[in-house]
Amino acid sequence: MIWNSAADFWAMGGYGLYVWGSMGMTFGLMALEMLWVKQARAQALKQVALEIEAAQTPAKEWHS
Amino acid sequence: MSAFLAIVKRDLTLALRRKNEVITAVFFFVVVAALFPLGIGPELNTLRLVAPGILWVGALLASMLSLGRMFAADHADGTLEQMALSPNSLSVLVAAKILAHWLLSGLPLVLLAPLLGLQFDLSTNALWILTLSLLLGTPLLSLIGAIGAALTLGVRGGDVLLSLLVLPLYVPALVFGAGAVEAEISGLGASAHLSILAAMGLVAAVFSPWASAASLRIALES
Amino acid sequence: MFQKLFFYASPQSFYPLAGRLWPLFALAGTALTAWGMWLGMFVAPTDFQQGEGYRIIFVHVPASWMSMVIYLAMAFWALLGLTFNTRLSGMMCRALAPTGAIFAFLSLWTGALWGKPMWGAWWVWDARLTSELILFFLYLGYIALTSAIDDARRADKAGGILALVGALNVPIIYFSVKWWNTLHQGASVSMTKGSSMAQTMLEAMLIMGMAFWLYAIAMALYRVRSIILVRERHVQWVADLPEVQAMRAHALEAQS
Amino acid sequence: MLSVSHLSCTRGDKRLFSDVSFTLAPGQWLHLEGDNGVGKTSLLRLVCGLSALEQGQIQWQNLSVVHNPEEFRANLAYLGHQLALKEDLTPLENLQADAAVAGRTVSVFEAMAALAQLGLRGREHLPVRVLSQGQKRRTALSRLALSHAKLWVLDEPFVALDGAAQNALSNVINQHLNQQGMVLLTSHQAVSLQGQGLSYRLSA
Repeated sequence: MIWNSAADFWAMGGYGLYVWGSMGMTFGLMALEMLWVKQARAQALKQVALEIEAAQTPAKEWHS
Repeated sequence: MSAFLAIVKRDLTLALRRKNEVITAVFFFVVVAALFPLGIGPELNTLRLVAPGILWVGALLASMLSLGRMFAADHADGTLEQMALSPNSLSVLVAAKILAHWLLSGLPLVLLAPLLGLQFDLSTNALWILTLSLLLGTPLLSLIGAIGAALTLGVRGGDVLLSLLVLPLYVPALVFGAGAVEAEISGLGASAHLSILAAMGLVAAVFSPWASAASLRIALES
Repeated sequence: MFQKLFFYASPQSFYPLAGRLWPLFALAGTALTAWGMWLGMFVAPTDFQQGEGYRIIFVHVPASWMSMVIYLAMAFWALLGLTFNTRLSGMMCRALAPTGAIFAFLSLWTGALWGKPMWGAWWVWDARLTSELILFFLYLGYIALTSAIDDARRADKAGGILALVGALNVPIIYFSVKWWNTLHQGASVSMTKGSSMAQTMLEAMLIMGMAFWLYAIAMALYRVRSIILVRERHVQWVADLPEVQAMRAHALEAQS
Repeated sequence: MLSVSHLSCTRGDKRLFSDVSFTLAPGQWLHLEGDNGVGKTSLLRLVCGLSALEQGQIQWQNLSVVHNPEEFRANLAYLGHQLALKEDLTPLENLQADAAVAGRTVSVFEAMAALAQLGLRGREHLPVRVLSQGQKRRTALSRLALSHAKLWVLDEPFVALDGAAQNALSNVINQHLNQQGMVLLTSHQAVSLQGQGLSYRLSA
């Protein structure tokens, strides 16, 4: 452990903005990508399910 | 071979009967080259410094302007189907299309470049190297561009897409083309740049017709 | 051996395999990230030249590596797809591209953040950064081309050719940009000076590289499952999948 | 001889046709019938090799077309919806360029004769742009008369032709059949040609 205090750690010897800006963007974007692929899968499942459903049931007459 | 020549001849004849397309690209080059001094200022020392880059980027954009049409007309009127069904290799026929494209959009730029270089007060030697670098480099642009044109054939928003695909691939041509002139101006000699440009042209001449032909077959499938 | 390989090359058998594999890669990736970050941020000593600012390399260098590795992987799948005409290859190619683009972007972003304190400018036309920028453009071109073509098979093939052409060009582009850079006497500060690096620094960087690699594989496997699902939706095995059945039941419930 | 077995075709998600098989021997013609959108044009493009084969086999003279494409293409003439004519060239220039692309040379005399056979005498040196729709089609059809291909694949050749032109085209095709040629064609109307005619009804 090379840091004396938490404040030291966050300051990164004056390079805090640059180091944390890099780490933040990297892990933030990776987290975002994970959310994104999860959402894409949910959407794919939904689309596929609806299409299969539509193919197997005859279109219902619509009532006003 | 006769098929190769027939396609070159046909494309040249067509272009001569519709001259405006060739003239537009050339005119574009002239206008772009004339706009830069207006934006940068008339200081000749500065202009000499930026001239190789500007003229090369101008040539790059001008040759790209006509890429979209390289296969589009043949695709629309069915000629491309007939080419794909020819017993001759499609790669050879595509090579003819690329040669025709260069003759119509690359060669005029090469011939015009020394004139435009004068506007930037380039020395005689630099003008020679500029012309030579364009002579070696513009075929490379047509060759690389052909792959992009074939890939985006019949695709929605193809023209914008084409520039996105092709411009990054033009980087080496730009670096060594403009670099040759700069090296000449700074007294380093341009032969290394020009050799590399020629070598890249040879590699592209082998690979590009093949890749373009494969892309065209994909485009024809739908 | 080959038979087994061809068996898993069919989307139908790859789908469940990818489903079993991605959590393993994700788990291992997370563990390695934690370890690598611990080493990098808490154990590795301060650099005598660059102070604490150098710690950016623990994400910058692995991200740059991955952006190149993924492009190579795409070219590999593209070659496979164009020679053997396997459907899975195109899908893998397309599943890899977004992750590659993200890593290329991260490499640029972290490179700029490193450059500001070291070079005094957010952007320097250094050979590596410039090549990375062009690689990023190549990714964007691939994604734009494949998403502009409606027919999935055609998009796969066209994308495959583009990926191959791009992969052939990447070394030429790097070489030309490097040449250009030396001619213009560009920045001479290097981000990683191998010899002067402490053992722990190198270790942390390699571990982070592995971690990102595993992450990329997990993402690609996860994404390819969605792609397979949509592509094969007219085939019976997709309709029989429990997750699809559950979704159908769910949709019916919502309707009534 | 052309033999086609177990062809199928999907466009996007839609299965157009499956398990299509037929053979065509010298002197025979085959009329491909079917409703609109059933995939007649797709089948013709598949047979020519413009679309990639997903299933089935196409053999020319008992050799697979996929493995010997040059041999097949040298014996193939295809006329699609698009006429493959350059509007700024004359019919004569078009024919000569087309022949060169197909790997043959055609003399001016031969080309003039072919154009005359389809009633285009006096139009040889006009740009195609100024010809009527029917004349353009006849120009494209005269390419067939010049072709030495054994197999003609024609997509709706009789469309947009008046009675005289239809007769002229029938004559050209009959001549081809008499010389042991083969013709695969689609047509909305009834077709009467010489030689042995087959018909194949395409359905989903």
